[in-house]
Amino acid sequence: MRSVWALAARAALCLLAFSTASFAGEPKQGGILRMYHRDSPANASILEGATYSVNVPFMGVFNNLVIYDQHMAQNSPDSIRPELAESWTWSGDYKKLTFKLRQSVKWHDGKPFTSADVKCSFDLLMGKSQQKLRQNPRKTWYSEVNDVTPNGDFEVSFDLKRPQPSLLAMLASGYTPVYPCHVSPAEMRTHPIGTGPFKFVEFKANESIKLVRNPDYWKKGLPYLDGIEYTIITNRSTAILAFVAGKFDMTFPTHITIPLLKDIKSQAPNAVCVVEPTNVSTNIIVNSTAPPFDNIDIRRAMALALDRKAFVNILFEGQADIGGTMLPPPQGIWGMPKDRLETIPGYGPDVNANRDEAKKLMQKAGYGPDKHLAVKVSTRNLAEYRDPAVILIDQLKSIYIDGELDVVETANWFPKVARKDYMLGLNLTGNAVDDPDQSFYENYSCGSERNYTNYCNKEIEKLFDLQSQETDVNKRKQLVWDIDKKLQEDVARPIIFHARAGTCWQPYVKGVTIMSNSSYNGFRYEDVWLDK
Amino acid sequence: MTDTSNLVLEVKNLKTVFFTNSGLFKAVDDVSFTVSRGETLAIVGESGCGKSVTALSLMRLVPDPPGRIVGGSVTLEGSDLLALNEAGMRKIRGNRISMIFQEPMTSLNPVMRIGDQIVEAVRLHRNVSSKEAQTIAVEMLRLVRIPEPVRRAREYPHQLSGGMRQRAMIAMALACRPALLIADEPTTALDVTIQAQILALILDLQKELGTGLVLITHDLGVVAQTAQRVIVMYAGRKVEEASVEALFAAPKHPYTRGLMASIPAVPASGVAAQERLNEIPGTVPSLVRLPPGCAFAPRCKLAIKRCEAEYPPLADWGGGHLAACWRAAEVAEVA
Amino acid sequence: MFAYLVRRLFLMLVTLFGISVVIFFLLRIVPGNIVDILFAAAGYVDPADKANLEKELGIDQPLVVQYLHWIGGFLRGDFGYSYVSEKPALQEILPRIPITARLAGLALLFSASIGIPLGVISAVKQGTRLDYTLRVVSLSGLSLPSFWLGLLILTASVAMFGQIPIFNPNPATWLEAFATYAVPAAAVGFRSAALTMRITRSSMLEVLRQDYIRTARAKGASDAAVNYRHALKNAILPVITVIGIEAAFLIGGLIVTETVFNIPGVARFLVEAIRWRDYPIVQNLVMLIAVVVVSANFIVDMLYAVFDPRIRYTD
Amino acid sequence: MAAIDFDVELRRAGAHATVGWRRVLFLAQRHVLGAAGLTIMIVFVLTAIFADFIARYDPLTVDSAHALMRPSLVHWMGTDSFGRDVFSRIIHGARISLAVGIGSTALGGTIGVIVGLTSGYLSGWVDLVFQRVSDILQALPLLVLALIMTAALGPSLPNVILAIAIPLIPTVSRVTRANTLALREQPFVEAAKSIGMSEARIALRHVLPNTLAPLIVLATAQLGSTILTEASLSFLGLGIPEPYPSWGRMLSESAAEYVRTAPWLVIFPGIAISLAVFGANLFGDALRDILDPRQRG
Repeated sequence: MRSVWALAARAALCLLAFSTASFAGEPKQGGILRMYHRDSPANASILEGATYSVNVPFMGVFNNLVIYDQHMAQNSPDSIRPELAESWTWSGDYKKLTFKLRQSVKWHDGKPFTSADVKCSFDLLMGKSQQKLRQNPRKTWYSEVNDVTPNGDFEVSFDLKRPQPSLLAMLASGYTPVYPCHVSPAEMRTHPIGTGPFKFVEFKANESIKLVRNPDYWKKGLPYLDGIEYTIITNRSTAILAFVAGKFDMTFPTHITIPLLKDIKSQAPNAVCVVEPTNVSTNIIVNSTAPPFDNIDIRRAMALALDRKAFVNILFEGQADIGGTMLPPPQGIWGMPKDRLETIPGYGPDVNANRDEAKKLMQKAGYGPDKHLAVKVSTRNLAEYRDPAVILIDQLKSIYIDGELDVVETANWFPKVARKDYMLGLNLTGNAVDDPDQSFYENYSCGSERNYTNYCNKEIEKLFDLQSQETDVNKRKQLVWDIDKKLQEDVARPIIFHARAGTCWQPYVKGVTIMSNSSYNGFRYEDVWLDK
Repeated sequence: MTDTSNLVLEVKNLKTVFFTNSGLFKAVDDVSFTVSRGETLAIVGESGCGKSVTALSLMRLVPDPPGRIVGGSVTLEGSDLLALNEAGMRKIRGNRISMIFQEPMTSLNPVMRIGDQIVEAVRLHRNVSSKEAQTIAVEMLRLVRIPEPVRRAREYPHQLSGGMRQRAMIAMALACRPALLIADEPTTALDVTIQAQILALILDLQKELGTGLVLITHDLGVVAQTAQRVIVMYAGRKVEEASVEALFAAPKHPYTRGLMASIPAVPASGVAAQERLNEIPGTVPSLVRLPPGCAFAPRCKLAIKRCEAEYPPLADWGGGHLAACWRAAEVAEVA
Repeated sequence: MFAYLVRRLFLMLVTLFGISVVIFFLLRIVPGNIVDILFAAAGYVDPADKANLEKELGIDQPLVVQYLHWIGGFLRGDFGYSYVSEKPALQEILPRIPITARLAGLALLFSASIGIPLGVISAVKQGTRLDYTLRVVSLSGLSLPSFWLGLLILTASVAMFGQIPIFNPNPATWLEAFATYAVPAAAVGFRSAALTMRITRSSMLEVLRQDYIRTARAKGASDAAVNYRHALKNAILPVITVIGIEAAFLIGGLIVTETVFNIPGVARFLVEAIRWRDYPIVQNLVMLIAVVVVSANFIVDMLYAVFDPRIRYTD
Repeated sequence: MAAIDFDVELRRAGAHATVGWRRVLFLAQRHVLGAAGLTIMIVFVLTAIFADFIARYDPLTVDSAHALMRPSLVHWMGTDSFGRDVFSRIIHGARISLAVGIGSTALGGTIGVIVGLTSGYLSGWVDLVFQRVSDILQALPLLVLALIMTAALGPSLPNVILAIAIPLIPTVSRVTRANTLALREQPFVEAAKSIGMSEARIALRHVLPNTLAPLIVLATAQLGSTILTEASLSFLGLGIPEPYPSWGRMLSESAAEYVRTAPWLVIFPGIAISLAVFGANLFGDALRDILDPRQRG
C-alpha cells in the first residue's frame, strides 16, 4: 500500500508542478501537438457520438453556447463560461433561458454564425428538424425543452416545460457543440465544420486524425498550436511504448491505467502525469424480472457480498473511488459524504460482517454450503468490463453463489440486455456531466432506454423532479443524497466503484487541464502550447 | 590373361560393405578383374548379386551412408582411384571413366536441355569455350545417331523417347572419350527392338574410340553377343570368370549353369532345349546372414557337405577359366 | 494449352463465386450489424433510428437482393460505401493496399532470401551439427507467437535504443521508409522464412536421392555444381508452390503484425471492418484478397510450366 | 583408406536394435530432436491431465493482497494483477491449449479425412464439388475465417475449437484425396475389388490405413499451428474468454501492458506456448522422417 500512497503523492506533486509551471512562462505560438488516439471513432460528429473517442479529437473544431472553464479541473455550476453566447439570463421562474450571442463569428467555411445555427442544432437534437441525425443518443437531455426560438440574429431563448437549472450544465458539456445550419448531418460525420480553434483536415479510419489551426478564430491570438495530429493506435502497450519513446507529446486523455502509470514514470521520468476520476462508474445490472434475482433477499445478499476495496485495490492499486450513483467528493459535487455512504448496506467497512449477513439472507432463500446458486455474469468482451467481472465472480463465491462468466460481443450486448436475457450484468456507465439530472433520469427513471434493470419507483421519480427544479444548490444536494441512498438500498443497480485514470504528457506541453469529474468536456485545447 | 601393357582397369580384391539396421552385408566381396583397351567385360548375375555396386564402387559413387568401400584397389590407367581424394576423383569421373545407367527416364536432369547436360560434361574436363562445347555436344549427338542433333540438343529429356534418351546418355558418357565405360544394364528399361540398336551402338562406339567396356547385365544373351570375357557374380562374390566361348561351352559353376538353363535357347550350348524353362530353385540368400560355406549351396543340386562348411577358392580350370566350386570338374557331366 | 487455360480460368471463376457467397452469408450469420455497433456506445438502441438506418444502408432488404446488388457492383468496380466512414469503399481500401503489399513483399523477400539458402545448406549438410542448429532455429521460428515476438521487439527496441519501430506515415528519407517496413516484415518473415527453409530442405533431400544427381556426379561435377545447378533447380518447384500458398497465410500473420506495429494496412483494416460489421469493406476486401490468392496460385502453376519443362498443360 | 570400426558403423546403422524397446531407444538416439519433442509433448499432456495435482493454487482464485508478486518460492512464476498464481494458471492453461490443439486437429482431421476419402474414392461430381469447396476455404485467409467464425459463434472453448478446425479441413482432405487416388490404382485394391468387397469397405479397410502415415505427420504439424492460432485469436480479442487460463489470453491485452513492470506475466505464458508448439513441431518432424520420408512440408 505504501507505494500506492507514494504514487498518489507524486501524482499530486506533478499536478502542482504543472500548474505553477504552465502559468509561469509566456505561451509560445506554433508547433503541432502529436497524440495517439485509443481507437478509431465511428465518425466525426460529436452530436451523434456517445464516447469520448469522438469528443477528444473533434471538440477543438467547435464551440458551445457555454462551456466549462477549460482550466478548472472540477466542472461545477460556477465554472460555466460563455463561449458563442456572450451572456445568459434565466427568467424569474427558471422556465426560460436566453442567450446573447457573439457577433462576427465565422464558420470554418467563411459563412457567418447566427442564432439560426443554434436553433438548427437543437432542433436536430430534439428530433424536430427535417434532417435527421443517424443516431441521437442525448435526445433525453432536452426532454424539458419546449422550443428554441431565435430573437433576431444574435439572441436565442430556450423555453422549458418546467424549471430545470441543470440545462445549463448539459449545454456546457463537450457533447453539445453548435452545428452550422448549412451543413448536413451526413457531411458533419465525414468533414465537420465548426467555429472552433481548429479546422478539420482529415480523418483516416484506423490511421489518423488531423486538425489545423483556424487562423480566423474569433478569440484573437488563439489557438497557440499550429495543429493537432492524432495517430490511432488501438493496442495500448504499443501506444504507451510509443509515448515513452517520445513519438507523442501526450497520451490519449484518461487512457492510462494505474499500473501503466508506474511504468511510464519509470521509463519516462520527465513526463507529467495526472490521475483523475473519469466519472465512469462500474456497476452491476441485476435482472429482477426473473429468478433468482427477483428475490430481494438474494439481491441484498449480493450487494452485501461486495468487497469494493478489493476491486479498487486490484484494478487501481487503491486509486479509485467508492460511492453511490453520483461521483463521490471531493472531485464529485453531488456524491454522498463518506459517513452517510457507510450507512448503506454493503458499504460498511467490515466486509466479513456484511458477508455473514449476506449468507444468512442466502440461507433464508434456501441456499447454503451444500446448495450453491449457479449464476451467469454477462459482460462485454472488453478488459474494462471483464476484469471486474472476474473479481465479482470470485467474491460471490463467498456467499454460495457460483458465477460463470458469459462474455458477449459488443454487437450483441445491448440487444441481450434489452431482451432481459441475463441474470447479472457487469456494466460501465459514463456520465458526461457531473449532474444528477443526467444520471438519475437516464439510468433510473421508469421507461428510460438506459434503465436496463427496469427499476421503476414512482416515489423516487417524484424526488427526481423535485431535485431537478431546486435552484438552491445546498438544498438540492440533500435531496440528491437521499435519492442516491435509496437507490443503493433498493439494489437498483449496485455501483461497485468510480474509476480513475491517468493522462501523461511531455514536460514541454503546457496548458492542459484534465477534468476531475468528467472525461467528456475538457478538450478545446485552444490555449495549449508547446514550450520548445 | 590379356596383355598387361594394354590394361585399362585393374581391380584387385575390391570389398564394399553396407551397414544397415539389419546388420552388415558385403555387397562386393573380394572381387578382382581387369579390362583391356577395347575389350568388353560382362558382369552377370541376378539382381542383388553386387554387380551394380561393383560398378558404383569403380566410380566411387557408392552412397555413403550406408555403403563404404573397405578394401582392395581400383587401378585405372596406372593410378589407384581409391587412393585419390574427392577432387582428384572428380577429375577422373566422366573424363577417364564414364557410366551409363539403367534408367534413361530418370537419369537425365529433367529441367536441363540435353545439349547443356552434355556441354556440362565436356566443360568439366576440357578447357573449351561454351560455344566449342556446344559444337562437341551436337557432334556427340550425331555420333550416337540422333537425328536432327541441333534441334534435339535444345530439347528437354521428357521430349525424347526412352531409346533417344539412352543415346543421349551414351553421348554424354563418351563426350570426353573415356578410357573405360561402364554400362549398367543399359538396355533393360528399353523396348526389345530398341535394345539391340543401343547395344550395337555401344559396341560400335567402343570399337571406334577404343574404350574399355564393363557391361553389367543379367541377360546372358546380351553377353554372348557383346563380350569377350565374362564374370559371374553371386552374393557379392565372383564365382566364375572366363572368355565368352569358354563359359558358354563349359560353365564350371552350377550357378552359371542354372543361369544358362533359365534362358530360352542359349546359342552355342550343348544343352538340349527343354520344354519348360529351368529355374534356379530358391532365392538369393540374405547377404547379412550368409552361410559360412558356399553361398549358393542351399540352392545347388550338386551341393555336398563341404560346400556348406568351406567356401571354395577360385581355381583356374585352364586357359584363365576361373570358378569357385568344389565340384567344378563335375558340373558339366552332372547337369 | 489453350483448353487448359480456359478450364483453369473457368474454375477460378467458380471458386471466386463460391467465395463471394460464403463471405456474404457468413457475415450475415455473425450476430449484430453496423447499427448495433454504432448504437452500442450510446448504451441503447432506438428501434426507430435502427430501422431508419437499416433502410438507409439497404440491409433491410432480402439477402438475395442484397447479394445481387453487391456482386453486381463488385463486377462493375463499384464497391459501394463504407457503412462507418460513409466514403466510397474503394477509396478506403485502395490507399491501404500498397502498405500491406510492401510489407508482404518484403516479408516474402526476407523469407525466400533467407529460407532457401539455409534450406539448401541444411539439406546438403544433412545430419551435421549445422543442419541440427538450422532446423532448431527454423522450428523455433514456427513456434513463437508472432504478436509476442512483436511485443518483445518493440519493448527491447525502446529499452535499448529509445526508438520504437512502429509505422511512420511520413518517412523523411528512403532509409526511414525502408526501416518502417523492415522490422515488422522481419517479424512476419521470420516465421515464413522458417517454413520456406523446411520446405527447401525436404525438397532438396528428395531431389538429392534422384538418379540424375548420380548422373551429374558420374560426370565429375563438383558438390557445388550438383547441389545448385542440378538439385536446387529441381527442388525449387515445391518451394514456389509453398511460397504461393504462404502468400495467403501471410494475411493472417499480417493482421497481428499490423496491429502490434500499428501499420495502417488492409489486414488490420479488415479486422476492424469485421468488428464494425462494415459489410461493403469486408466483402469487397475479402474478394480482392481471394482474387489475389487465386491468381497467385494460377501464376504459380504457370511458373511451374516455366521452371519445369515436363509440364505443358495439355489436359 | 581409413580404417573402419565395423561395430561402430553397425551401431550407427541401428543393427543392434531391430525390435521392441531397443528399437525405440535407437530411434530416440537417431532422432534426438524428435525424442526431445516427444518428451516435451508427454510432459505437456501429463501436465494437462494432472493439472489439479501439480498446480499449487486454484487458477481462478482472486487474491488482492498478493497481486503482481514477483516470482518466488511461494509463487514460482509470480502472480498476476488479480493475485492469481501464474504457475497454476499455466499448468491449467495446458489443458485449454491441449483441448484446442487436439480438439481442433481431430475435428478438422476427421472431417477432412471423410471428405478426402469420399472425394478421392467416388470421383465424379462429388469430387468436383468437394474440390471447389476446399478451393474456396483455401483462398480465404485462415485467421480471417477463424475470426469471422468466432465472431459468429461467440467466444467459447467449443466454438474456438470449431472455428480453428474448419480451416484445417481442406489441407487434410487434399492429402487424403491425393493418396486415395494413388492407392485406388494399386493392385491390392484391385484384388479386393475382384473378390467382391464393397467400395466403402475397401476405402475403410485398405485405403484409409495406407494413407494414415502422411495424415499422422500432417496432424502433428497442425497441432502446433492450432495452438498458435488460438493465441492469435486471443490477441485479437476473440479467443477463449476469461476466466479460463488460456495461454493466448494470458499473453494478450492487459497482460501485455505489464511487459516491463511485471514481465513474468508476459514471459512465462509466451515460453509455455512456444515450448509446446516447438515440442509438437520437433516431434512432427521426426515422425515425418520415420514414417514418411517423402512427405513434404
